[in-house]
Amino acid sequence: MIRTEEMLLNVGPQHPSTHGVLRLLVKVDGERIVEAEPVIGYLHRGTEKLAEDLSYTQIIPYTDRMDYLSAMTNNYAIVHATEKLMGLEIPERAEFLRVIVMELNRVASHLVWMGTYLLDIGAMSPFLYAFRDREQILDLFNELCGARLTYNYMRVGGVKWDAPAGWIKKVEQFTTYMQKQIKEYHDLVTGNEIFIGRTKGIGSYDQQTAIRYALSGANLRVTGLNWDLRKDAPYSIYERFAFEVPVGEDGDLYQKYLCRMKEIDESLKIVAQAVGEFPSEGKIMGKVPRVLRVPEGEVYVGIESPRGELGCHIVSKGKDKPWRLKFRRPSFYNLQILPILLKDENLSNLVAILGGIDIVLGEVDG
Amino acid sequence: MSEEEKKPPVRPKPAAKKPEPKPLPPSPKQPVMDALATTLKEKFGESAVMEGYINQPNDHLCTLIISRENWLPVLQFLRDEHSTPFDYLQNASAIDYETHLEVVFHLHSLEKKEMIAVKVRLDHENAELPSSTALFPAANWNEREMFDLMGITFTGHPDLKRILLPDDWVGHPLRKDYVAFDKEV
Amino acid sequence: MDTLLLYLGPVILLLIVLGFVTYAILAERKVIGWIQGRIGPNQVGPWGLLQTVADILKLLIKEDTIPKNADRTLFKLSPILAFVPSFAVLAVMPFSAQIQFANIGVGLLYYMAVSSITTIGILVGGWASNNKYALLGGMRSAAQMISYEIPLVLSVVGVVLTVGSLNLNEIVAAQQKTWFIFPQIIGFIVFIIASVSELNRTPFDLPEAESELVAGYHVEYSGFRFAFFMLAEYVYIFAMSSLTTVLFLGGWNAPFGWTFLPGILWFIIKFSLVVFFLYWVRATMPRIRVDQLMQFAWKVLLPVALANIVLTALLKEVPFLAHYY
Amino acid sequence: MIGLIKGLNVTLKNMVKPKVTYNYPKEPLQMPDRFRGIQYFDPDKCIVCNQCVRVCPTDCISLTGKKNPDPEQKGKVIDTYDINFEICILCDLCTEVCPTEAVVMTNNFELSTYSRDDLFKNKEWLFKNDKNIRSENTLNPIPVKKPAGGASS
Repeated sequence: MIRTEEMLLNVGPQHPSTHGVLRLLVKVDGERIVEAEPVIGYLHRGTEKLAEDLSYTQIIPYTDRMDYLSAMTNNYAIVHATEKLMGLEIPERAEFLRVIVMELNRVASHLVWMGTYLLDIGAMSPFLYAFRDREQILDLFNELCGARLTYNYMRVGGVKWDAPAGWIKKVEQFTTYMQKQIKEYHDLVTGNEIFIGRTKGIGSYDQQTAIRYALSGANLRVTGLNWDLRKDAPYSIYERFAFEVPVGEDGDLYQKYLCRMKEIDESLKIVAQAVGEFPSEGKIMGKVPRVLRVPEGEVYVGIESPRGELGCHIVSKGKDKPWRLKFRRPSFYNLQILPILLKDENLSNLVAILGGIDIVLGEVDG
Repeated sequence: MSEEEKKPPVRPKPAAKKPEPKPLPPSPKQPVMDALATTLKEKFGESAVMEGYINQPNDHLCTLIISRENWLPVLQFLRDEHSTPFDYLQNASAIDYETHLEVVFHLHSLEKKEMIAVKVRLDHENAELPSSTALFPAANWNEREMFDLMGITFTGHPDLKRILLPDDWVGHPLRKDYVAFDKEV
Repeated sequence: MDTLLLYLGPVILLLIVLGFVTYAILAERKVIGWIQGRIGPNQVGPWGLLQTVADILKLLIKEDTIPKNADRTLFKLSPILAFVPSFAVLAVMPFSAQIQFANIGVGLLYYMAVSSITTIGILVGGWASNNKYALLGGMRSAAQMISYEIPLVLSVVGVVLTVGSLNLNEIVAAQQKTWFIFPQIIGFIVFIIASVSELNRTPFDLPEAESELVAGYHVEYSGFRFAFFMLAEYVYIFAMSSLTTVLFLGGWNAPFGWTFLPGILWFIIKFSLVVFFLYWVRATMPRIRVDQLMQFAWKVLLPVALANIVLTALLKEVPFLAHYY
Repeated sequence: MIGLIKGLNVTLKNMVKPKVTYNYPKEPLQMPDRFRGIQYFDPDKCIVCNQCVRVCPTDCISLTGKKNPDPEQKGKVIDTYDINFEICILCDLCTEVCPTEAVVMTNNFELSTYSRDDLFKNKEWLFKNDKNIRSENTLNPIPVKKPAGGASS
């Protein structure tokens, strides 16, 4: 007797396109996905638990390792929350440096996303090109703070290092260079018919679903909702810069790609403006007591990381260590929608949809 | 680690160094807060809102402490019926205050760009809360995380099991009374 | 003497092909490296010339692993099934006016028929591995290669109609004045697309799609057996590029009557261009999706190939154009 | 079709562009001055104030002091100083707090060994690691106090 059977396919945790150690239990009928269940936790390091025994300064290097593609925004989340609870004033020069590095980091992060996404879809070269250009950002960071990925750059009250001589000039040169490179990416990828065929109309969802699942970042904006914390709940000095928030329409993968590419453009615009208005001198650290004692209270701040809303929730009991520290990790929230998107899709679309969410497993697992 | 005063941090103190709390200037959000509390009390009874205060350092965040029985109905009301629909679950977190556990949801209204914090207090022994997964699908993994790390059972959750830690893990690490099996590795 | 050549010839060809495969892999890595702003392998030997040799050596001394639940007989048989036809098809290939091993009347048909046996090898390998990814890869491969064989065959019918023969020698001879790439441009495009697909290369590399199926049908193979799959793949590149040269690029015929170079050199130059094109496409294109792949074969390539046949037949009757067809 | 040809054009153009890779293990990488590499430790400067141990987020530093052998001087001198590079994350906090720049960063970063035990570096090893020392280290340089008040409580 001939009968068909559903097959349980175990994708990951060691699989080339699960972006780390995500495991997906996929039930397939032929190549059609019947059901998919993400299994996470393979990279759980207990940052939140560890933070309870660490002083606020000591937590900063730990946040580097959460979303290791955009450690600057992670740094900012924790220092921003702490500063808010302490009511600290940040010197202007420090704020400018923070904005420049955060936006450069956003460009770097989106470049990695673009490269790995194309790699998932099967194109090799964009990955290498993206890494070539990202390398320049990493070199800039290396010069600024001495590390290429785990920056540990921001401090409560300011930043650790001032810009070295000539650094601002280099950033300016990089923005012009990158704006030219974007055109090359568009030539290589955006118009490519195979790429359009792989992404257009795939993995789309409506705005209501996106809100219910608390998606954030490009995953939310692609549904047409103009929601960017840099504009809607401004922090730092973002209000001073003119930039647009790219939105999509029906949330398919192609629009996600376009959104993120435009975000690179907008970030470069912010960097260019910040470099133009960069104060010629000033302090980089505010008045901060030597031992940080954060007053008793509770604070939640959300900032726009490349992946979405990165929140930091601190409960303090007036000690030098947080009583409870919780990170709202955007990838963790964004990944939840995956089972719905994968249902009844072709197995080939699995990697395209998963890649489109843009997860970083260090962040999902905390 | 010993705390002189074991009371939960109900009212945030100003960011001043002096130990005695300075009277805070009235918050511009006070009317909003009062209206919200009144609406909820009218709708769900006097006991529904156990406390309401404004978290001033956090951009005057309206914070409500809801009684456990009214947790789901209040969330439902805030999401669907309230004039400012808080339909976006920004953050879900749980805190162990040693005297009690607290679950806090930060809800956001994307339309009006407003944010509130809704809290509920639970006992250590009987940490149970109805699951809000049906209201906010985003709460699904968050509740699993809270179950995993804080040991709060969410009744009615579709798939309540450990999410970050291995299935055979003993204890809930974020509880303050958690004893690490191996202190130093 | 003749008998000696009869036995020695194929051995020499095998060695040449092995040499080609060794350096084709290196060239591919180099070319793709250059395209991607890298240098490519450069550590083993001068300019990395011994890189593939080292890789093959590594594969040969690796432990031969067979999964516990695999079908041992089929698992061992499959690399052979995949490799033998790839080498057998080279027999009919006319590399120059003198160098050809079997000048048979139905050379083209022989090529098409024998090359499809490899599909069985791949399917068997995917099945015998008892691995889900390998099975999916094998299934995809079978579906893809069978589908694309049809437009591949139909696209060359135009050439066959023009020449009036399936003999590859005669096809080359007919291109002394005009290469078939010009009158048969539609056929050529269909042929190139279908042949890339037959070779399982980007953008049609679904059977071994790394990001989806890890490695596809050969996921469980290692060492020597894996080397055979690899070998088969690259021998097919050799064969398919040769066939493209022979059918559309005039074989060993010199362009513009530049006969100062011997025919075999012209063949090598054209052949290298085709191989380079394959590498270039691989470095640029994303992978097509499996259902799009099938639709493309049946809904686009097949009708176009059929239309090309009809067009060729019609143009053959037009007095002014007839001598091109 | 146009998109595909455009893409092929881009890759072809990139083929002749200069290559961006480094010949790394053969030619050492030049790191910028601020690069955070393996620490250099100068025992003579150390005042055993224990700040680096306290600030280290991973508890990878351990030190012991002993009484100053010179009976005329008060305070302590360093006896042992170990950094466990299995867990050190080179976060720079120890050099940031060190008031006397006894522990500073260098640009050296090659730590790979065949045994984990080799990653446990002692005072002597760290002192020998004296190449490529970073020029700016401590965030708030405090002038070295007289040895009398050197060690903090």
